[in-house]
Amino acid sequence: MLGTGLIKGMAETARNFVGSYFEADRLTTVQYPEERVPVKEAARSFPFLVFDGEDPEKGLRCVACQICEKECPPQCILIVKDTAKKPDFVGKMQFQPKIFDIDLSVCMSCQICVEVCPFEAIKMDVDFEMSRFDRFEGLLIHKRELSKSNGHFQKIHPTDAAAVDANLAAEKAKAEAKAAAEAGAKAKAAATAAAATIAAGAGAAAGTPATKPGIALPAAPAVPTSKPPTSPALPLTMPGQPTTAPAAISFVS
Amino acid sequence: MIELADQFFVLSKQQILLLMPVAAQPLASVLLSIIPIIGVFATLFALTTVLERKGLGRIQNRLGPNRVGPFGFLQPLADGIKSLTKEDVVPFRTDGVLHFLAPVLVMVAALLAYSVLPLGRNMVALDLDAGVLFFFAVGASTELAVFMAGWSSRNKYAMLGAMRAIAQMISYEIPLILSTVGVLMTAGTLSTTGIVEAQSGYSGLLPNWYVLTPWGFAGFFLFLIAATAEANRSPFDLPEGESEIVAGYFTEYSGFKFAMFFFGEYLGLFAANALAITLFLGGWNSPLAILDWVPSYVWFFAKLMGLIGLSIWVRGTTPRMRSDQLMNFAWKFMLPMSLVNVLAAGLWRFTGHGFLGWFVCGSLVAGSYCWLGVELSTKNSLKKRVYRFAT
Amino acid sequence: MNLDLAILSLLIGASAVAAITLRDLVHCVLCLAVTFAGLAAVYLRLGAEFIAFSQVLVYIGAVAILALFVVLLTRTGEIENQSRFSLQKLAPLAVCGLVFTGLAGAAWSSSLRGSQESVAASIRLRDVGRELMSAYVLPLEVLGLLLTAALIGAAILAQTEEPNEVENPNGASSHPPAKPH
Amino acid sequence: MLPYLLLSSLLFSAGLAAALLRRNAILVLVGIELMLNAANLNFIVFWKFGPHPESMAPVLFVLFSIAIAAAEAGVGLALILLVYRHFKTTNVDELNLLKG
Repeated sequence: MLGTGLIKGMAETARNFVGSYFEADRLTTVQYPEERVPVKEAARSFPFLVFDGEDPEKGLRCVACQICEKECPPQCILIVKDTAKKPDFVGKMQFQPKIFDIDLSVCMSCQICVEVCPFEAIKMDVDFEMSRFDRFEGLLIHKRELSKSNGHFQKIHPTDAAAVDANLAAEKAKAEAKAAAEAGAKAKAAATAAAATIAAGAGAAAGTPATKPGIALPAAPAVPTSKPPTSPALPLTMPGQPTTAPAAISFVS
Repeated sequence: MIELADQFFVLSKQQILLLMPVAAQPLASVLLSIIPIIGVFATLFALTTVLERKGLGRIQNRLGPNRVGPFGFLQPLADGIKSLTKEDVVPFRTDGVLHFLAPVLVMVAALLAYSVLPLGRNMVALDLDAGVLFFFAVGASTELAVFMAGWSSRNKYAMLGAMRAIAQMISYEIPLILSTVGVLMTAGTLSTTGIVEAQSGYSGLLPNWYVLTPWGFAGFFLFLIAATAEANRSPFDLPEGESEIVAGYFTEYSGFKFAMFFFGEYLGLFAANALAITLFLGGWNSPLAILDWVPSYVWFFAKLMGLIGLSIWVRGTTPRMRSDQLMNFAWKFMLPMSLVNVLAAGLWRFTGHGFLGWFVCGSLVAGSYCWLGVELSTKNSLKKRVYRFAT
Repeated sequence: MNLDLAILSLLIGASAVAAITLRDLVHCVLCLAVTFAGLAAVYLRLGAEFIAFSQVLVYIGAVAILALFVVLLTRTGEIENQSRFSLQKLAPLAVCGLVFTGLAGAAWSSSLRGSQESVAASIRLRDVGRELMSAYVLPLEVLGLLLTAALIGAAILAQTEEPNEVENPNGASSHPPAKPH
Repeated sequence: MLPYLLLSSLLFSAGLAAALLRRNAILVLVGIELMLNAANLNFIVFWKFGPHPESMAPVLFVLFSIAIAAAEAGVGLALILLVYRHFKTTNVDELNLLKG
């Protein structure tokens, strides 16, 4: 009444004005390119393709099943199957994508592709600085650029990555146990003379997965089933470690 | 020496004129008055935009612009380059000529007002006998420019914004002019320099400014409020209330035309503040007798910066008014108060400037303020809203 | 004859003719505003500053804006559908032409035709104020009364009628439905 | 002073033409304003060129005339608004009923 409210309000804003010069914790803003707010673990921007190991071509988990392409509500994914097959992480021969494009100008970050992927091959990234000079070609991201290592996934979403890695390791262990059991049965059934050729074939099959250090595959299929649980020890330690800001994300110049 | 510093710009203009051939002197004299005004106030505009953004930022516990140049002070330069290089989009159905003329007219009207404002001793471009009237006449033509902008855009938001702006400007023009009447009556002149000279001198320690009288104090604040409404600034910025009508009457303007509207708006604000200084704050006069050696234009611009700071502060504090509150405030509070103020100024003339004058005029102004305030805030306070259809 | 006066006359004449011939009413009123501004410039040229500023303040700031408001409120801004030329219009046009020739002829034959501008004629506001407060105080008061009456009258005239007074209920669509009584 | 007088007679006849020819009530009012302005211009011109430039009467007359014109425009436009509300037209030819 009679302007006292106005005076009260002006006193408040004056307090803010003066206070912002003396009390640093009043300031709510972050000087963005230099300082950054640590990215939350639940953050998501656009999808990327996960690969194991070092080589994005060989280790790509995607098997070009095209479920994500079909499920994508705005239809921003384009997949073309390659005719050649490559072995997946358990050593089974699978298709691979020849072309895998995501149009980021269309993508709405709904994460449905991630939900439907049965191979844990597509995950959500947290990178948001994706401005390009070209509105059309620049925002059409190709396979090579989309492929990011499992290490990156472990870094940005540690909890999810640990669960995924545990799943995959369990699956792999199961597959290996099965393979071992089959091998054992075969070994029992077959003549002892054939045993040498089987061992050589298994060794060749295990040759490719052995180069993947991320999962640290067992060396040979002949290893007993008690060993696999120790192999995913590295991913399982991840959740406890980087729940706070990952060091590489908040780089203060 | 003091005299030289005070009259530096006046004398240098005379010297430059003497170097010119006689035939070119009238034109050169005009140009030498116009160019500094445009230059100084364009710079002040640039400075004010960045200061306003920084000030508002601090009020909201932010930092404000701090990237371009030292402490962000080159931000207006970057903004200017941006608006110059932007595409000038003119919608298909617009009334071409009017759409183009509206921002020009806004700027011209705002700049014309500066020709009668005394920026320092002997520093007035055009010492008109009817200077204050000229100021208001020029200010009135802004309404036409606003209408042209809103109507020619062929856009409902622009039209609504223009209608709101014009309704608001017409309503607040009356208290704006009436609040100056007391000053004009006391000074006995409409010339801006005459009004400033009438406020020179000191009575005791205090200067003879009109703001230091009961009616002048009330008139000053009435004038500032009405000028804020004329300049469409918060809390009276509902012609461009972006939550309702996008950007008001310059919705369909882009690039440099938009920048011209922006510039014109700020020029109008500066002009109104400068007139408030001229009428109530003693113009170029110094507040204390011992500070008389400071050049007159320094005082003027110091006061101007003070008032600009006040307007930034108010903008950072007040929320936007509702349309009916705006009109009620204009017609039920501002108009009666300014009329009472005219009466108080008349009484001040006859009661003498002593205790009696203060008592009579002060109690008249303060009493009517309290009465109007209580009356309006109790009778027209917001009742609990009753919904007819929703439960 | 001076160049500036020629330009001003051309501006005033052209905008006045445009104000009465254009089809879009908003354009008409804006042209009228240009005419008023040109006349203010003529007053300035004749040394009647006070009148020029009053002209701008009242005519451009109030009358033109008011006319624009009414144009928009009555939705007659659309183009008038009338034929460009008809015999019916010939008589008024002839009358106007006669009036113009009469006035111009009177001006031509005026004894003051060749007289020069008097330097002494200039308005000092102090004198205007003194005159208004002494010799013309009664007209001033009457004018004040007239303006107040006009203000109240215009406000009452333009006031929206109560819904139950309107004969055509469709006209009161902006009001809540009238209570049955 | 001849050009001023010619200008004012042009304005007057233009205003008269608008008042006589145009159908829209607003334009009729515009014409009346033009005629008033022509008269005002004549006052100022005769004051400036006439034999008694020291007299303030023409100036004050014009001042009063401007004020009255403002009142007239206000009331006139309010009337037009009222007529429009009632008849849904501002065409003066169609306003031919004496009953309300």
